[in-house]
Amino acid sequence: MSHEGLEAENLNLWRGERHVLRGVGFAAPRGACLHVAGANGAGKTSLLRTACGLLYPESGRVLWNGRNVHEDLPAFHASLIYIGHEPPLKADLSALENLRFWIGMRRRVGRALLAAALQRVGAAAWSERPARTLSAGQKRRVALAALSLALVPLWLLDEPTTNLDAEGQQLVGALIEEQLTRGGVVLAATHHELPVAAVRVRRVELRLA
Amino acid sequence: MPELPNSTLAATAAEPRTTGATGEGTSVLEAARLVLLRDLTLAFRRRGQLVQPLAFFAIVTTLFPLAISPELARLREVAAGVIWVAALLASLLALESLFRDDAYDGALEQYALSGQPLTGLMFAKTAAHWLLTGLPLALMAPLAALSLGAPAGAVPGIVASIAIGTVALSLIGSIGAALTLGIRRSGVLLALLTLPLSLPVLIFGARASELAIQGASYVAPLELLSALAVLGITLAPLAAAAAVRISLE
Amino acid sequence: MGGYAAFVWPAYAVTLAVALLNVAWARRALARSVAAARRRLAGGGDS
Amino acid sequence: MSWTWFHRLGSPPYIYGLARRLTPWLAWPAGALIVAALYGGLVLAPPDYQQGDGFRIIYMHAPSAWMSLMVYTTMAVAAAVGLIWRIKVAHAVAASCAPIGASFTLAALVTGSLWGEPMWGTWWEWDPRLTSELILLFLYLGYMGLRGAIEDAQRADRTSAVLAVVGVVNVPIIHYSVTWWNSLHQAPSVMRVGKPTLSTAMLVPLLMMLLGFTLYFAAVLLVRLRAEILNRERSASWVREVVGT
Repeated sequence: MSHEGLEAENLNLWRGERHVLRGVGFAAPRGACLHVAGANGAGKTSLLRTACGLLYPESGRVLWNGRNVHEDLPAFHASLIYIGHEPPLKADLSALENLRFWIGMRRRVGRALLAAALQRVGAAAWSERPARTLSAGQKRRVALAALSLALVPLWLLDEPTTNLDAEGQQLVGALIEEQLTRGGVVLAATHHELPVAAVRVRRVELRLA
Repeated sequence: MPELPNSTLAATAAEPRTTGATGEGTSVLEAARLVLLRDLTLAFRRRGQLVQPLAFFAIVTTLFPLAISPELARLREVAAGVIWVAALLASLLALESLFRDDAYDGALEQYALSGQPLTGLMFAKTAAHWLLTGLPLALMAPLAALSLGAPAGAVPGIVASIAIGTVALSLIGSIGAALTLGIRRSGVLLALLTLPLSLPVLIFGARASELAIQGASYVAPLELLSALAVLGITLAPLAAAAAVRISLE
Repeated sequence: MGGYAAFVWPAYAVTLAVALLNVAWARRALARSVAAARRRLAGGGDS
Repeated sequence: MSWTWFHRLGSPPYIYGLARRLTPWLAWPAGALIVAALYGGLVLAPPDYQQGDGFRIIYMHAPSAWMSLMVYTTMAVAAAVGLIWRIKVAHAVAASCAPIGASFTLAALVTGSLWGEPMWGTWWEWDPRLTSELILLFLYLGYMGLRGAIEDAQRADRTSAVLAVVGVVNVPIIHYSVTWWNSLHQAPSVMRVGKPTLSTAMLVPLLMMLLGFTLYFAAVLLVRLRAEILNRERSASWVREVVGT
């Protein structure tokens, strides 16, 4: 059981001349939320992108359920969802179309499920509008709908509460709590506090290089 | 909070691949179809950009009579070459935007992290590019050919050669477009990378069109062209996927 | 050179010049990299 | 089966030291071979019965053309190794190859043209080998252009490596298509001088020249490689020793 979840050992990452991650390690077992904290430019996004296998660390490794994630990236990616600074929405497609595509790449979802997810994040009224016309907070909410539909054990969230109002932030907290209760793992990088019960949160603090 | 027993975990969140076995997960083919449909939908929501390569092709083929001579007999000799160079450049013109929007709005990252083989998705994107540029070019080529003095009997050969040749061009181009991701003002570099690699396609394609205009059998070059397209289909998406992954690093 | 001098000697000159230039470029590249590494080590310290 | 040699080949300090020690052992024989081959080619070898002394251009053209292809292949193999096993030194090798290969491709084009003028009567003939050589030059230029356009060194390495591999797959196809194309358009009226059949006295200097240039390439590559390794190395410990501060 000790290896269930996401672990990282001694990650060192360089971006050009900058040594961004210096021996970073963490353990996020099932049911735990890892809060990646640190100032702007401390490497929070780099850590998240390394954790999901987009970036290759110079040394160190990332383990998912005890296996190096680079051994089988597609399988690892099938069990995670990553939401970066900007949710990947096509400006010319509506919120619904974007969501249908995003989730459709992973699993079949019916209209009812999509509608319910959009309803829950408060997007029912504007789900037919092109993403171009949505505010940053509304785009975030579409991403939250994707989170709730993806049914994957690992969530990697970059600044999940940015641009959201108080109610939206609470929604983030509720979604994370649900994911943890299901036995999922959440990595959230933010310099804000996470709206999640403190007992379930572990912290890793990144310092400026 | 009490932890849930393991069996519940497995049923809900733990193994999406096992749920896939029950028919819920998305197969590569379905994912590729989604990418293809999405690119086509997006293209049709911006019809203005859709006709640009075609207009470019029409203008370039119009320039040659003005630069050489209005005599159809003289134009007929160079018609195959003119059509092919124009098609090559028109296909190149549309390449720059193949991955640009996807890189900008995070879609490439989404593809790379979708758990689907990126190679398959790259193939779907290239297929969309061909449907939006190669196929319309092939359908428009007869007009250009006739205006350059080619006989009507040459039309099937020209259409076939452009249709097959642009498959290979789109595939080669997808590699170039993926390699130049993240480079500012990449247009000239993209041409420098793509055009030398496109040379065999140009040679076989122009030869097939030329034979068609002469009324001879164009089967041999068309077969070579098809061989290039098949080779491209097997190898180019791999290279493009590798380049896209690197661009995300 | 039997009337071919105008072609043979330039061919030799061009190729051997390219060969010598490559040696010079390589040595210059190495000298520059060494200098840059020295500067980095002196300026950057041990950090 | 031991993998230590493989790991050592990926170790920058080891390769740096090896390159430094090996360079003179390659450079001196290369120089000696080339000088001897020059003497053999310019003095000892008899003139060709058809081309007279003009054939002596072969002693410069053939090694240049050989270099252009060999360097590209080396570059692509190194690039593939770097790409697959993520070995930085391999990328350094690929980066070192490009300027050497491009300059010799240019030399092959110029010497080919100088050979063509007395033989064909034109400075440029769309001969399949010269045309392929020209395309190869474009491939080199594209490779160097791509490498230069990407700021991040690691991404430049890996992106250009993909291009090198794609290019090396294409080189035979391009050569075949150009030969095919040329065979269609060959005008029968142009008098073509056949390739000289080389006697032993002509062949030996040529082989010495090819070997000499190969060793020369290895020597220049190793010097450039040291520069590229230093550029890529960030950990100070061993660099401090070799640059002597």
